[in-house]
Amino acid sequence: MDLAAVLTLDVLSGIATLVLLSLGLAVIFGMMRIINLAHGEFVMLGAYATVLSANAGINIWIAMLVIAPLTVGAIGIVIERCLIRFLYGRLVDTMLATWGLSLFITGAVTTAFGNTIQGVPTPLGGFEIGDYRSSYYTLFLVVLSATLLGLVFIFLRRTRFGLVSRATMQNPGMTAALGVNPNRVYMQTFGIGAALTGLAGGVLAPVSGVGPEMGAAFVAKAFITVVGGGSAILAGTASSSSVFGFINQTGSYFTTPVFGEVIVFLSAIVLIRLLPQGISARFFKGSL
Amino acid sequence: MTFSRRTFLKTTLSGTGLALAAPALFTRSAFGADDPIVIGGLHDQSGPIAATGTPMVDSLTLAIDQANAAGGLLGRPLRLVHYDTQSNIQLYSQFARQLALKDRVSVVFGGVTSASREAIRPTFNRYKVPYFYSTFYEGGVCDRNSFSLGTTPAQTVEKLVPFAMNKWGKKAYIIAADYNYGQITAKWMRKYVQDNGGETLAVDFFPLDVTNFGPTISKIQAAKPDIILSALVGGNHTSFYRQWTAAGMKTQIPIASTTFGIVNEQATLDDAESTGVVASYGYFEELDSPANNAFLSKLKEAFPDVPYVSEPGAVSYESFMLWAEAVKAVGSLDREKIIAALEEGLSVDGPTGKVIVDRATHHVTRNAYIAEVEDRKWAVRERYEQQKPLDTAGVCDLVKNPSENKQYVIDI
Amino acid sequence: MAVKTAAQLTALILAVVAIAAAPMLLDLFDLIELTLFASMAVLALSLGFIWGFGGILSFGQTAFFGLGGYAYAVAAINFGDSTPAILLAIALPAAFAALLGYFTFYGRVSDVYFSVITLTVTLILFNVVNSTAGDEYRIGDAALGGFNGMPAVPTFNMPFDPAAVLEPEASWYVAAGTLVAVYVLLRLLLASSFGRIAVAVKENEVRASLLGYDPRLIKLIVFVIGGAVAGLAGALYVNWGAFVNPTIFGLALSAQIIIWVTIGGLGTLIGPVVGCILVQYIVSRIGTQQTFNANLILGAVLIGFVLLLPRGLMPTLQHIATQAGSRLAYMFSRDNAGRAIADRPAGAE
Amino acid sequence: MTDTAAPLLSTRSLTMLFGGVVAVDAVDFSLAPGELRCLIGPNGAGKSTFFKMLSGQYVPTAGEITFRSRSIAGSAPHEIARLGIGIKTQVPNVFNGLDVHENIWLAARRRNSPSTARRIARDILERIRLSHRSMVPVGHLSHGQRQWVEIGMVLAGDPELVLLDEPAAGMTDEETRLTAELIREINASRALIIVEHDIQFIRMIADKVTVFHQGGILMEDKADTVLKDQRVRDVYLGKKEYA
Repeated sequence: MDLAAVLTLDVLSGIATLVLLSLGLAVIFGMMRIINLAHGEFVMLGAYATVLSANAGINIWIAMLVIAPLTVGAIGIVIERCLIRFLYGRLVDTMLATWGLSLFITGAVTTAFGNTIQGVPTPLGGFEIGDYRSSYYTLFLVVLSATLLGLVFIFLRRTRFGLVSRATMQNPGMTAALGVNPNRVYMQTFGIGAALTGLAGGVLAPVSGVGPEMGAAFVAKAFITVVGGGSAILAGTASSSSVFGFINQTGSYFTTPVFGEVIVFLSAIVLIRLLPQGISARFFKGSL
Repeated sequence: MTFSRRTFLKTTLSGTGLALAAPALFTRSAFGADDPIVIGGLHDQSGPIAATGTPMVDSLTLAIDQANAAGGLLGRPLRLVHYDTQSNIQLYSQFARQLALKDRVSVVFGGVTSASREAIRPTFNRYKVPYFYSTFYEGGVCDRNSFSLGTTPAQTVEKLVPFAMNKWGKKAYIIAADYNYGQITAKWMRKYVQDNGGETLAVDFFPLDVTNFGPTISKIQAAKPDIILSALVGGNHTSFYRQWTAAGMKTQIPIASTTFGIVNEQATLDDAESTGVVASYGYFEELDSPANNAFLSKLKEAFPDVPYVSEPGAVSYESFMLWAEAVKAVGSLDREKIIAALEEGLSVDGPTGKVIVDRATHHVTRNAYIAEVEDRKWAVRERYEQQKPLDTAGVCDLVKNPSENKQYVIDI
Repeated sequence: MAVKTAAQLTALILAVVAIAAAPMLLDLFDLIELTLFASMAVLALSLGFIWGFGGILSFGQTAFFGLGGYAYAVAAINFGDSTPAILLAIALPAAFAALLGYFTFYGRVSDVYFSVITLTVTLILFNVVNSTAGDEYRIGDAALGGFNGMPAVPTFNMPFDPAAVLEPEASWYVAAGTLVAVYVLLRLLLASSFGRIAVAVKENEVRASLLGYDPRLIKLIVFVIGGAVAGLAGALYVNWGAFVNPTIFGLALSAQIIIWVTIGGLGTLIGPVVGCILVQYIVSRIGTQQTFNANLILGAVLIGFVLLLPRGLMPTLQHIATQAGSRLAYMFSRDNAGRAIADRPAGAE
Repeated sequence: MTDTAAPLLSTRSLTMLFGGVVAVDAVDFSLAPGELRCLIGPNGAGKSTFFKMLSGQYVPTAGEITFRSRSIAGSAPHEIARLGIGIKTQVPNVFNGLDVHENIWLAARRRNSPSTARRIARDILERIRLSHRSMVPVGHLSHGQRQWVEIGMVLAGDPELVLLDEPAAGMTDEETRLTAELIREINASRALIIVEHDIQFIRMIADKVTVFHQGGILMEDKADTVLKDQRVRDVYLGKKEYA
């Protein structure tokens, strides 16, 4: 019985990690249709922001929940202004630019901080379920990912800026006609997407090997999750994260980790084949 | 207008094939004024493998600078031609040929992962350029033209498993990276656990980009082993140790590893996450010997931002020393003579201790050490003198058949 | 039309002359490096063709490139003769492309969803081939070797004559010759009815289907051709390096191919070839310097390209050329008195 | 045209639902071989949806479509096109990047050898009066000319039934007149169904007219009777005084 409880927690942690990793991409790619191949490096920058500020003595929670998103959000805005701004509507060039950006960021971080960097320990210690043990931090990640989904939902649905940003992404001409400067909205929305990704990097830093090359492991899975989710960025991303998170974790538990990875990719192919426009085109039609 | 055939070809070539022929027109000329001895180096200085590759380049550069300071070799200065292979196997093949054919190097030190070694070893064999491979690996390479100076499972795992079993218990759970090194080392681990009367509960392999180890940690807890034997590799796998400690398992089940410390984990992880982990290598920076202290002080002086020198770094230094000794011994750069000199059991006293070339396998007999992490540093616990490369010796005898040129998969 | 084909013909002849002359002019290493660039250029052509003209953005060309490479290696080791191995290196990826193409195009999977599926296929192949390290993973007497790969793969030999192994010069002729041949074949294919229909499907799939063409079948055929060409490039690559390992399926290489085509110029055939050779050359030159981190420079170069040459290298050069050409034509059409030659009364020289 | 001959095209209770909205409501329709029928009706009456079901762009929710006694409901557009139905869509669907000649040639090429296709293309370019623009990319043409290119492409496929969705949309009076002439020429040898708003245009070409209203057929009769009918005017012409 305890094993079942621990396994459920593993599955939830897998889902939570995927939600955190994909949410920022859901905004940048899902909403803005920008294929950001530097998404992994945004996660890495978030992890570095946490690690550097925590090592400099700042409280770990502030480092993770405040400094990481703000730093990467700011970097995101700078990148948008200097590079992405010229590439709207040019899918091919954004891919080339963001792949160049991912190499550039990796190179810059390696030059500045070297190939390895001292990480931060996982706060909150462990607890027991029967004779099994798990970490409170996993619970924190699960709760955080759920609240984040809620926050972004409220932000997009309830706040004025959320509405304006959604409208701009659908029809920039019309929002301009209504007196809103689309360029500012693009900048801010890209910044928010980057901040969400930075936050993901920040909170995953204590449970991962932080290094300049850590981003590469996240790019493919994040894209598969967002694309599998379909056009509704929240409902889609949440549902595809649940499907892939569940399959990955149970697959790794009951078979081998290698097969756990392969079966996630196979399920992604089957899912996209059965739902050619992603999950939310069928099940959460018209939701956010 | 008379057009000599050569100028015609040159103009048409530059006229049309510019894109195709461009690389040919720009490469540097190979030879300097006073004919230095050219030494080739091939390591990853960027990309995921750079964390291991960069210290190796620094050690090699130090060895060459020191040799030059002492008047070079055979009265000629030494010049290092090093290429950054950017964690890309294709560049290894490309630059291997560049070193052999264009730069005409006399020797090559290089290769980090086994895959990169296998990509270039046949090339240097074909173009008769002696090749030194300086990191620990899964063993089995049998090639007269190359020398593998790092430790192999028979020298380290064979010591680590009994040490851990005697200390903590007989039931082992093996976790390893899903590629050749991980798979073969896991086989050796399983063999030595059995030889020492233990039992392997399970073996799990992990692709290099796995970052969530939740299910595995649950599986391990369900299996209730006494010890964990780890051959995880790379930055992403470091997250296992983090998540293991976060789940509070660090104090429950100890870890013995053949790869912990290669990406400086003992320093990057917090002491709660690394203290007590036991590993076995042919070298630890904390070894106290005059040769090692001299080596470290000079290296840190020349390369202040070297985070930590592990086995690959020290062995790269020793590889050059051995090659230099052989050149001095035979007084020439002739490949056959140098190989013959090395095969006579040439030895040096390097930072890792005494190193003697083993004639039959072109590996080395060297010391093996076991150390435990104590407040983010290695504390050397055991020292095993002059361990022979018995695993490779089982399958390779270059004396009997010198034309061997492959890596055997040793069946355990 | 006549001027264009004449220019193309002369360029073709000059290219053949350059290929024939190269071994005399270059030393062995540069020739071998060019052999590599030519092999990779064939891979660039495969994406340049299916994406530029078929509108199919595939992240999975490395899947066919890798399958071609491994098929060649396994067959060459087992058969001992490279000729059947090359054919297998073309047939197997083509069959896999047909399977994957049928699975996606007939399932109404389109644009970004298709790209993600092809990306996922490459990742699956990497993981599967990567865990074949044990001795039990062998096909005939060719051990797959997992991540360490298959070293010392037999290189090309004269057709059906295993003893006559090709020298580097001969390998150069094969690689460069294949590049030119594939380029010409694709150019002819594009000029043929099928080629023009494929371009029409890319331009407007609905209209093509309303005219009675089945867009799914057309895209499938284009995708299979791309797979076959990528497989052939795989065989050429393994012949050059005599080594193959799972990184041939890697994410980095599939992104690189897209970069070659984008930098060279999407929608052209010569663009991807030039883009590929240029980027390969830059990456290998970056490796020889020790001062900067390689990723830093390559990243800066790519970003520079996007901002300075938005339409890609070759279209920009062609644009400059046509403008210069029209200005020249304008000058020639005027005699020194500024009157248009055509208007002058006949016979007045 | 006798009505007794088997209909070229007929639908039985053809229906299309978009979520809750009934776009086309159980329509029974039939067209005799060689007949020219106009479909008129206010925006949102279901004309274009009905049209798209005939061309295979939409799969009907229910009901039957038979063309020359073969059921084509739900078949793929290219299968329907191959049976001999040429379709011009509401929004011009042409190959903007290719030149005029190539567009027409591609349409002709499907059933003919390259050389015959070139000959057919030359004839059609004459008929749509665009021979002098044959090398111009279609994207650079005026809206009216692009409509003609699309009509030309439909003809090049030598269909037995031609479906035209608002062929005169966005055309000058001169172009509209020429289009009407072209349609009469086409009707000499082929059946046509034309969806249109422009009453003057309908006057020029119509024989029998079907009026769509809220997804169903309001009435079906000779053009004159339909255009005078009070119900049609209320439903369709509404306030505009019918001059």
